[in-house]
Amino acid sequence: MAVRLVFLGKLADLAGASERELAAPIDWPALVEALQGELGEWLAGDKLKLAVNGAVLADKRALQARDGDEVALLPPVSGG
Amino acid sequence: MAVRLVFLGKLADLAGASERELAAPIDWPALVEALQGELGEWLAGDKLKLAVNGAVLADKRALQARDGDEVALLPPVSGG
Amino acid sequence: MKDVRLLSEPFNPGQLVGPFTNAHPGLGGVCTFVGEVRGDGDVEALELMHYEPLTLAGMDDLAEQALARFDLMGILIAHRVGEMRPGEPIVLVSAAARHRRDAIRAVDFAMDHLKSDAWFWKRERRAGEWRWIDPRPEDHADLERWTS
Amino acid sequence: MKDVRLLSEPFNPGQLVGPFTNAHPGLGGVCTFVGEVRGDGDVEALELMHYEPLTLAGMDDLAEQALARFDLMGILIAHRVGEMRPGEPIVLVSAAARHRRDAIRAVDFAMDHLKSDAWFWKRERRAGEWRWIDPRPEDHADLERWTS
Repeated sequence: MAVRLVFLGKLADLAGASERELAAPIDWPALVEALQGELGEWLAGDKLKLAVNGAVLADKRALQARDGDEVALLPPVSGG
Repeated sequence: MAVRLVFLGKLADLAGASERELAAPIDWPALVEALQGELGEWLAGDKLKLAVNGAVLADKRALQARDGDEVALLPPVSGG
Repeated sequence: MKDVRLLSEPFNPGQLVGPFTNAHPGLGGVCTFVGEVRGDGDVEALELMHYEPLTLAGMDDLAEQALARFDLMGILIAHRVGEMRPGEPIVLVSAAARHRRDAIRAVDFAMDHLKSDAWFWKRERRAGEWRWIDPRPEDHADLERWTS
Repeated sequence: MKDVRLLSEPFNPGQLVGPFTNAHPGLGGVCTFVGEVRGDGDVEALELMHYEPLTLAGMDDLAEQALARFDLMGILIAHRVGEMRPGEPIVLVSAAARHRRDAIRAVDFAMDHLKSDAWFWKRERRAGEWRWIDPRPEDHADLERWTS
Protein backbone atom coordinates (compact mmCIF):
# COMPACT_ATOMS: atom_id res chain seq x y z
CA MET A 1 0.00 0.00 0.00
CA ALA A 2 2.74 2.38 -1.01
CA VAL A 3 3.79 5.07 -3.44
CA ARG A 4 7.44 5.05 -4.44
CA LEU A 5 9.23 8.41 -4.60
CA VAL A 6 12.27 8.61 -6.88
CA PHE A 7 14.77 11.44 -6.32
CA LEU A 8 16.83 12.55 -9.29
CA GLY A 9 20.05 14.52 -9.45
CA LYS A 10 20.92 16.60 -6.42
CA LEU A 11 17.59 15.73 -4.80
CA ALA A 12 18.95 12.23 -4.19
CA ASP A 13 21.71 13.82 -2.10
CA LEU A 14 19.20 15.95 -0.19
CA ALA A 15 16.93 12.95 0.42
CA GLY A 16 19.90 10.80 1.44
CA ALA A 17 18.60 8.07 -0.88
CA SER A 18 17.45 7.70 -4.46
CA GLU A 19 14.09 6.25 -3.44
CA ARG A 20 11.64 6.42 -0.56
CA GLU A 21 8.23 4.87 0.05
CA LEU A 22 5.20 6.75 1.33
CA ALA A 23 1.84 5.31 2.33
CA ALA A 24 -0.70 5.54 -0.50
CA PRO A 25 -2.57 7.51 -1.63
CA ILE A 26 -0.52 10.69 -2.06
CA ASP A 27 -1.78 14.01 -3.36
CA TRP A 28 0.02 17.40 -3.46
CA PRO A 29 -0.71 18.44 0.16
CA ALA A 30 0.40 15.02 1.40
CA LEU A 31 3.66 15.26 -0.55
CA VAL A 32 4.36 18.76 0.76
CA GLU A 33 3.69 17.44 4.25
CA ALA A 34 6.08 14.53 3.77
CA LEU A 35 9.05 16.49 2.41
CA GLN A 36 10.69 18.94 4.75
CA GLY A 37 13.73 21.22 4.68
CA GLU A 38 15.58 21.77 1.44
CA LEU A 39 13.57 19.06 -0.30
CA GLY A 40 10.41 20.93 0.64
CA GLU A 41 11.84 24.16 -0.77
CA TRP A 42 12.64 22.44 -4.04
CA LEU A 43 9.15 20.96 -4.17
CA ALA A 44 7.55 24.38 -3.68
CA GLY A 45 9.79 26.06 -6.26
CA ASP A 46 9.16 26.54 -9.98
CA LYS A 47 12.06 24.43 -11.18
CA LEU A 48 11.00 21.05 -9.90
CA LYS A 49 8.72 18.88 -12.01
CA LEU A 50 6.89 15.71 -11.06
CA ALA A 51 6.29 12.61 -13.14
CA VAL A 52 3.87 9.84 -12.29
CA ASN A 53 4.78 6.49 -13.82
CA GLY A 54 6.99 8.22 -16.39
CA ALA A 55 4.47 10.90 -17.42
CA VAL A 56 5.47 14.47 -16.50
CA LEU A 57 2.63 16.40 -14.88
CA ALA A 58 1.69 19.70 -16.52
CA ASP A 59 0.50 20.91 -13.11
CA LYS A 60 2.37 19.21 -10.29
CA ARG A 61 -0.18 20.45 -7.76
CA ALA A 62 -2.73 18.15 -9.39
CA LEU A 63 -0.75 15.12 -8.20
CA GLN A 64 -2.81 12.02 -7.45
CA ALA A 65 -0.74 8.91 -6.76
CA ARG A 66 -2.15 5.57 -5.74
CA ASP A 67 -0.77 2.33 -4.45
CA GLY A 68 1.95 1.04 -6.78
CA ASP A 69 2.51 4.38 -8.51
CA GLU A 70 6.00 5.81 -8.93
CA VAL A 71 6.43 9.55 -8.42
CA ALA A 72 9.70 11.03 -9.74
CA LEU A 73 11.01 14.38 -8.44
CA LEU A 74 12.82 16.04 -11.33
CA PRO A 75 15.16 19.01 -10.84
CA PRO A 76 16.37 20.81 -14.00
CA VAL A 77 18.33 18.48 -16.27
CA SER A 78 22.00 19.12 -16.89
CA GLY A 79 21.72 17.52 -20.34
CA GLY A 80 23.85 14.76 -21.81
CA MET B 1 64.24 17.56 -74.96
CA ALA B 2 60.52 17.13 -74.27
CA VAL B 3 57.48 18.60 -72.58
CA ARG B 4 55.03 16.10 -71.14
CA LEU B 5 51.32 16.77 -71.68
CA VAL B 6 48.91 15.20 -69.16
CA PHE B 7 45.26 14.82 -70.15
CA LEU B 8 42.70 14.72 -67.36
CA GLY B 9 39.12 13.48 -67.35
CA LYS B 10 37.41 13.21 -70.70
CA LEU B 11 40.41 14.76 -72.43
CA ALA B 12 42.27 11.51 -71.83
CA ASP B 13 39.60 9.77 -73.92
CA LEU B 14 39.84 12.37 -76.66
CA ALA B 15 43.64 12.16 -76.70
CA GLY B 16 43.52 8.37 -76.68
CA ALA B 17 46.10 8.41 -73.88
CA SER B 18 46.63 10.07 -70.52
CA GLU B 19 50.01 11.48 -71.56
CA ARG B 20 51.83 12.62 -74.65
CA GLU B 21 55.26 14.14 -75.25
CA LEU B 22 55.96 17.17 -77.39
CA ALA B 23 59.30 18.59 -78.39
CA ALA B 24 60.38 21.45 -76.09
CA PRO B 25 59.94 24.34 -75.83
CA ILE B 26 56.15 24.77 -76.05
CA ASP B 27 54.25 28.06 -75.92
CA TRP B 28 50.55 28.70 -76.54
CA PRO B 29 50.70 28.86 -80.35
CA ALA B 30 52.74 25.66 -80.41
CA LEU B 31 50.22 23.87 -78.19
CA VAL B 32 47.29 25.03 -80.34
CA GLU B 33 49.19 23.80 -83.39
CA ALA B 34 49.82 20.41 -81.77
CA LEU B 35 46.26 19.68 -80.64
CA GLN B 36 43.66 19.21 -83.34
CA GLY B 37 39.98 18.28 -83.53
CA GLU B 38 37.95 18.10 -80.33
CA LEU B 39 41.06 18.51 -78.20
CA GLY B 40 41.78 21.75 -80.05
CA GLU B 41 38.23 22.96 -79.42
CA TRP B 42 38.59 22.26 -75.69
CA LEU B 43 41.92 24.07 -75.64
CA ALA B 44 40.41 27.16 -77.26
CA GLY B 45 37.36 27.16 -74.98
CA ASP B 46 36.90 28.97 -71.67
CA LYS B 47 36.48 25.86 -69.55
CA LEU B 48 39.91 24.32 -69.97
CA LYS B 49 42.72 25.36 -67.64
CA LEU B 50 46.41 24.61 -67.91
CA ALA B 51 48.85 23.83 -65.14
CA VAL B 52 52.62 23.80 -65.50
CA ASN B 53 54.38 21.58 -62.98
CA GLY B 54 51.32 21.63 -60.72
CA ALA B 55 50.72 25.40 -60.82
CA VAL B 56 47.52 26.49 -62.56
CA LEU B 57 48.08 29.32 -65.05
CA ALA B 58 45.96 32.43 -64.53
CA ASP B 59 46.26 33.08 -68.28
CA LYS B 60 46.76 29.89 -70.21
CA ARG B 61 47.76 31.84 -73.34
CA ALA B 62 50.93 32.89 -71.46
CA LEU B 63 52.11 29.26 -71.48
CA GLN B 64 55.87 28.81 -71.60
CA ALA B 65 57.01 25.21 -71.11
CA ARG B 66 60.57 24.03 -71.33
CA ASP B 67 62.34 20.73 -71.46
CA GLY B 68 61.25 18.56 -68.51
CA ASP B 69 58.12 20.57 -67.75
CA GLU B 70 54.76 18.88 -67.27
CA VAL B 71 51.71 20.61 -68.74
CA ALA B 72 48.34 19.37 -67.47
CA LEU B 73 45.15 19.98 -69.47
CA LEU B 74 42.34 20.38 -66.95
CA PRO B 75 38.67 20.23 -67.92
CA PRO B 76 36.10 21.26 -65.27
CA VAL B 77 36.30 19.03 -62.20
CA SER B 78 33.38 16.80 -61.28
CA GLY B 79 34.30 17.01 -57.61
CA GLY B 80 34.83 14.17 -55.18
CA MET C 1 16.25 2.01 -38.87
CA LYS C 2 15.97 3.63 -35.46
CA ASP C 3 18.36 2.41 -32.78
CA VAL C 4 18.32 4.12 -29.37
CA ARG C 5 20.39 2.89 -26.46
CA LEU C 6 21.36 3.72 -22.90
CA LEU C 7 24.69 2.09 -22.10
CA SER C 8 25.91 1.48 -18.57
CA GLU C 9 29.36 0.22 -19.66
CA PRO C 10 32.15 1.80 -21.76
CA PHE C 11 31.58 1.40 -25.49
CA ASN C 12 33.67 1.39 -28.64
CA PRO C 13 32.19 3.80 -31.22
CA GLY C 14 33.41 1.76 -34.18
CA GLN C 15 31.57 -1.31 -32.93
CA LEU C 16 28.29 0.61 -33.08
CA VAL C 17 28.88 2.57 -36.30
CA GLY C 18 30.12 -0.37 -38.38
CA PRO C 19 26.97 -2.48 -38.05
CA PHE C 20 24.76 0.62 -38.31
CA THR C 21 26.42 1.56 -41.62
CA ASN C 22 26.18 -1.98 -42.96
CA ALA C 23 22.47 -2.06 -42.11
CA HIS C 24 21.81 0.65 -44.72
CA PRO C 25 22.93 -0.55 -48.15
CA GLY C 26 22.49 2.11 -50.81
CA LEU C 27 23.24 5.01 -48.50
CA GLY C 28 25.06 8.07 -49.69
CA GLY C 29 26.77 8.79 -46.42
CA VAL C 30 26.91 8.42 -42.68
CA CYS C 31 27.64 11.27 -40.31
CA THR C 32 28.71 10.40 -36.79
CA PHE C 33 29.46 12.49 -33.75
CA VAL C 34 31.20 10.95 -30.77
CA GLY C 35 31.48 13.01 -27.61
CA GLU C 36 34.02 12.16 -24.94
CA VAL C 37 34.23 13.13 -21.30
CA ARG C 38 36.50 16.16 -21.24
CA GLY C 39 39.18 16.26 -18.60
CA ASP C 40 38.63 19.97 -17.91
CA GLY C 41 41.03 21.07 -15.25
CA ASP C 42 41.07 18.53 -12.49
CA VAL C 43 37.94 16.54 -13.28
CA GLU C 44 38.52 12.99 -12.10
CA ALA C 45 35.18 11.47 -12.99
CA LEU C 46 31.74 12.29 -14.34
CA GLU C 47 28.54 10.58 -13.31
CA LEU C 48 25.42 10.68 -15.40
CA MET C 49 22.19 9.85 -13.63
CA HIS C 50 19.09 8.99 -15.64
CA TYR C 51 15.48 8.04 -15.07
CA GLU C 52 14.78 5.36 -17.61
CA PRO C 53 11.02 5.93 -18.11
CA LEU C 54 11.79 9.50 -19.18
CA THR C 55 15.35 9.32 -20.45
CA LEU C 56 14.99 6.46 -22.92
CA ALA C 57 11.52 7.60 -24.03
CA GLY C 58 12.90 11.12 -24.59
CA MET C 59 15.80 9.81 -26.69
CA ASP C 60 13.40 7.69 -28.71
CA ASP C 61 11.19 10.71 -29.32
CA LEU C 62 14.25 12.72 -30.39
CA ALA C 63 15.16 10.00 -32.90
CA GLU C 64 11.61 10.13 -34.28
CA GLN C 65 11.80 13.92 -34.60
CA ALA C 66 15.05 13.63 -36.55
CA LEU C 67 13.55 10.99 -38.84
CA ALA C 68 10.54 13.24 -39.47
CA ARG C 69 12.58 16.39 -40.03
CA PHE C 70 15.39 15.09 -42.25
CA ASP C 71 15.47 12.65 -45.13
CA LEU C 72 17.23 9.80 -43.32
CA MET C 73 17.62 6.08 -43.87
CA GLY C 74 18.38 5.54 -40.21
CA ILE C 75 19.53 7.06 -36.96
CA LEU C 76 21.48 5.67 -34.04
CA ILE C 77 21.57 7.44 -30.67
CA ALA C 78 23.60 5.88 -27.86
CA HIS C 79 24.31 7.53 -24.51
CA ARG C 80 26.35 6.39 -21.56
CA VAL C 81 25.01 6.52 -18.03
CA GLY C 82 26.80 5.87 -14.76
CA GLU C 83 30.32 6.84 -13.82
CA MET C 84 32.85 7.72 -16.51
CA ARG C 85 36.47 8.84 -16.68
CA PRO C 86 37.89 11.63 -18.87
CA GLY C 87 38.50 10.31 -22.37
CA GLU C 88 35.66 7.81 -22.36
CA PRO C 89 32.97 8.15 -25.03
CA ILE C 90 29.77 9.50 -23.49
CA VAL C 91 27.51 9.98 -26.51
CA LEU C 92 27.30 8.78 -30.09
CA VAL C 93 24.88 9.91 -32.79
CA SER C 94 25.02 8.45 -36.30
CA ALA C 95 22.71 9.35 -39.16
CA ALA C 96 22.60 7.55 -42.50
CA ALA C 97 21.11 9.30 -45.50
CA ARG C 98 21.19 9.29 -49.26
CA HIS C 99 22.47 12.87 -49.22
CA ARG C 100 25.15 14.18 -46.92
CA ARG C 101 23.45 17.40 -45.80
CA ASP C 102 20.57 15.48 -44.21
CA ALA C 103 22.99 13.22 -42.34
CA ILE C 104 25.11 16.12 -41.06
CA ARG C 105 22.15 18.27 -40.04
CA ALA C 106 20.41 15.39 -38.28
CA VAL C 107 23.51 14.80 -36.14
CA ASP C 108 23.78 18.52 -35.35
CA PHE C 109 20.05 18.61 -34.42
CA ALA C 110 20.19 15.51 -32.24
CA MET C 111 23.34 16.65 -30.42
CA ASP C 112 21.90 20.09 -29.61
CA HIS C 113 18.84 18.43 -28.11
CA LEU C 114 20.74 15.76 -26.22
CA LYS C 115 23.07 18.33 -24.68
CA SER C 116 20.32 20.61 -23.44
CA ASP C 117 16.99 18.93 -22.87
CA ALA C 118 17.64 15.22 -22.49
CA TRP C 119 16.72 13.74 -19.11
CA PHE C 120 20.17 13.47 -17.57
CA TRP C 121 21.59 14.79 -14.33
CA LYS C 122 25.32 15.15 -14.18
CA ARG C 123 27.89 15.49 -11.47
CA GLU C 124 31.67 15.82 -11.52
CA ARG C 125 34.28 14.70 -9.08
CA ARG C 126 37.19 17.07 -8.44
CA ALA C 127 39.70 16.48 -5.66
CA GLY C 128 37.48 13.71 -4.36
CA GLU C 129 34.37 15.94 -4.11
CA TRP C 130 31.24 15.33 -6.16
CA ARG C 131 29.38 18.42 -7.42
CA TRP C 132 26.14 18.53 -9.42
CA ILE C 133 26.27 20.44 -12.72
CA ASP C 134 23.68 23.08 -13.47
CA PRO C 135 22.25 23.55 -16.98
CA ARG C 136 24.29 25.87 -19.21
CA PRO C 137 22.62 28.87 -20.87
CA GLU C 138 24.57 28.19 -24.10
CA ASP C 139 22.84 24.86 -24.42
CA HIS C 140 19.46 26.52 -24.49
CA ALA C 141 20.68 29.00 -27.09
CA ASP C 142 21.75 26.02 -29.24
CA LEU C 143 18.21 24.66 -29.09
CA GLU C 144 16.71 27.81 -30.51
CA ARG C 145 18.50 27.14 -33.77
CA TRP C 146 15.88 24.48 -34.49
CA THR C 147 12.67 26.26 -33.54
CA SER C 148 11.91 27.78 -36.93
CA MET D 1 47.06 17.19 -36.35
CA LYS D 2 46.47 17.40 -40.08
CA ASP D 3 46.22 14.12 -41.97
CA VAL D 4 45.41 14.22 -45.70
CA ARG D 5 45.43 11.10 -47.86
CA LEU D 6 44.66 9.87 -51.34
CA LEU D 7 43.87 6.17 -51.19
CA SER D 8 44.01 3.91 -54.22
CA GLU D 9 42.62 0.86 -52.40
CA PRO D 10 39.38 0.23 -50.45
CA PHE D 11 39.54 1.46 -46.86
CA ASN D 12 37.79 0.76 -43.58
CA PRO D 13 36.57 4.02 -42.00
CA GLY D 14 36.96 2.72 -38.46
CA GLN D 15 40.63 1.96 -39.04
CA LEU D 16 41.23 5.62 -39.86
CA VAL D 17 38.93 7.22 -37.27
CA GLY D 18 40.10 5.13 -34.31
CA PRO D 19 43.77 6.18 -34.43
CA PHE D 20 42.77 9.75 -35.36
CA THR D 21 40.57 9.97 -32.25
CA ASN D 22 43.23 8.45 -30.03
CA ALA D 23 45.77 10.97 -31.31
CA HIS D 24 43.78 13.80 -29.66
CA PRO D 25 43.51 13.19 -25.93
CA GLY D 26 41.43 15.82 -24.18
CA LEU D 27 39.06 16.33 -27.10
CA GLY D 28 35.42 17.09 -26.58
CA GLY D 29 34.21 15.31 -29.67
CA VAL D 30 34.90 13.93 -33.09
CA CYS D 31 32.59 14.39 -36.04
CA THR D 32 33.04 12.09 -39.01
CA PHE D 33 31.38 11.91 -42.38
CA VAL D 34 31.84 8.85 -44.56
CA GLY D 35 30.50 8.97 -48.10
CA GLU D 36 29.91 5.80 -50.06
CA VAL D 37 29.52 5.20 -53.77
CA ARG D 38 25.77 5.23 -54.38
CA GLY D 39 24.36 2.52 -56.58
CA ASP D 40 22.00 4.93 -58.34
CA GLY D 41 19.98 3.02 -60.88
CA ASP D 42 22.25 0.72 -62.79
CA VAL D 43 25.66 2.16 -61.89
CA GLU D 44 28.13 -0.71 -61.94
CA ALA D 45 31.29 1.19 -61.10
CA LEU D 46 32.69 4.65 -60.51
CA GLU D 47 36.16 5.81 -61.42
CA LEU D 48 37.80 8.81 -59.88
CA MET D 49 40.72 10.27 -61.76
CA HIS D 50 43.08 12.68 -60.02
CA TYR D 51 46.20 14.70 -60.79
CA GLU D 52 48.32 14.36 -57.73
CA PRO D 53 50.23 17.69 -57.89
CA LEU D 54 46.90 19.51 -57.76
CA THR D 55 44.57 17.04 -56.03
CA LEU D 56 46.64 16.34 -52.94
CA ALA D 57 47.83 19.94 -52.65
CA GLY D 58 44.23 21.12 -52.92
CA MET D 59 43.07 18.74 -50.17
CA ASP D 60 45.94 19.87 -47.98
CA ASP D 61 44.99 23.49 -48.53
CA LEU D 62 41.36 22.65 -47.67
CA ALA D 63 42.51 21.06 -44.40
CA GLU D 64 44.50 24.21 -43.60
CA GLN D 65 41.45 26.39 -44.33
CA ALA D 66 39.34 24.29 -41.95
CA LEU D 67 41.99 24.52 -39.22
CA ALA D 68 42.12 28.31 -39.66
CA ARG D 69 38.35 28.77 -39.74
CA PHE D 70 37.25 26.49 -36.89
CA ASP D 71 38.67 25.77 -33.46
CA LEU D 72 39.95 22.27 -34.16
CA MET D 73 42.44 19.95 -32.55
CA GLY D 74 42.86 18.02 -35.77
CA ILE D 75 41.41 17.14 -39.14
CA LEU D 76 41.61 14.02 -41.28
CA ILE D 77 40.66 14.07 -44.95
CA ALA D 78 40.92 10.83 -46.92
CA HIS D 79 39.66 10.33 -50.47
CA ARG D 80 39.62 7.28 -52.70
CA VAL D 81 40.85 7.40 -56.27
CA GLY D 82 40.64 4.76 -58.96
CA GLU D 83 37.79 2.38 -59.67
CA MET D 84 35.15 1.73 -57.01
CA ARG D 85 31.96 -0.31 -56.68
CA PRO D 86 28.66 0.86 -55.19
CA GLY D 87 28.78 0.59 -51.40
CA GLU D 88 32.51 1.27 -51.10
CA PRO D 89 33.60 4.27 -49.00
CA ILE D 90 34.83 7.05 -51.26
CA VAL D 91 35.49 9.89 -48.84
CA LEU D 92 36.06 10.34 -45.12
CA VAL D 93 36.39 13.59 -43.19
CA SER D 94 36.94 13.60 -39.42
CA ALA D 95 37.35 16.68 -37.26
CA ALA D 96 38.35 16.63 -33.59
CA ALA D 97 37.56 19.63 -31.42
CA ARG D 98 37.01 20.62 -27.84
CA HIS D 99 33.48 21.75 -28.71
CA ARG D 100 31.10 19.84 -30.90
CA ARG D 101 29.89 22.71 -33.08
CA ASP D 102 33.40 23.32 -34.45
CA ALA D 103 33.81 19.64 -35.28
CA ILE D 104 30.43 19.38 -37.02
CA ARG D 105 30.82 22.61 -38.99
CA ALA D 106 34.36 21.73 -40.09
CA VAL D 107 33.11 18.44 -41.54
CA ASP D 108 30.22 20.22 -43.30
CA PHE D 109 32.66 22.81 -44.70
CA ALA D 110 35.21 20.28 -45.90
CA MET D 111 32.58 18.06 -47.53
CA ASP D 112 31.00 20.96 -49.44
CA HIS D 113 34.41 21.88 -50.81
CA LEU D 114 35.48 18.33 -51.62
CA LYS D 115 32.24 17.65 -53.49
CA SER D 116 32.45 20.74 -55.65
CA ASP D 117 35.93 22.12 -56.20
CA ALA D 118 38.36 19.34 -55.43
CA TRP D 119 40.53 18.24 -58.35
CA PHE D 120 38.74 15.04 -59.29
CA TRP D 121 37.27 13.85 -62.56
CA LYS D 122 34.63 11.18 -62.31
CA ARG D 123 33.09 8.67 -64.65
CA GLU D 124 30.43 6.02 -64.19
CA ARG D 125 29.94 2.69 -65.87
CA ARG D 126 26.38 1.71 -66.74
CA ALA D 127 25.60 -1.32 -68.89
CA GLY D 128 29.29 -1.64 -69.65
CA GLU D 129 29.63 1.97 -70.91
CA TRP D 130 31.79 4.55 -69.19
CA ARG D 131 30.48 8.13 -69.13
CA TRP D 132 32.19 11.23 -67.67
CA ILE D 133 30.22 13.17 -65.06
CA ASP D 134 29.78 16.91 -65.42
CA PRO D 135 29.86 19.24 -62.41
CA ARG D 136 26.50 19.69 -60.66
CA PRO D 137 25.08 23.19 -60.15
CA GLU D 138 23.89 22.19 -56.63
CA ASP D 139 27.49 21.63 -55.62
CA HIS D 140 28.38 25.21 -56.44
CA ALA D 141 25.36 26.44 -54.49
CA ASP D 142 26.65 24.48 -51.50
CA LEU D 143 29.96 26.31 -51.73
CA GLU D 144 28.33 29.70 -51.45
CA ARG D 145 27.26 28.85 -47.91
CA TRP D 146 30.86 29.47 -46.84
CA THR D 147 31.69 32.69 -48.68
CA SER D 148 30.52 35.11 -46.00
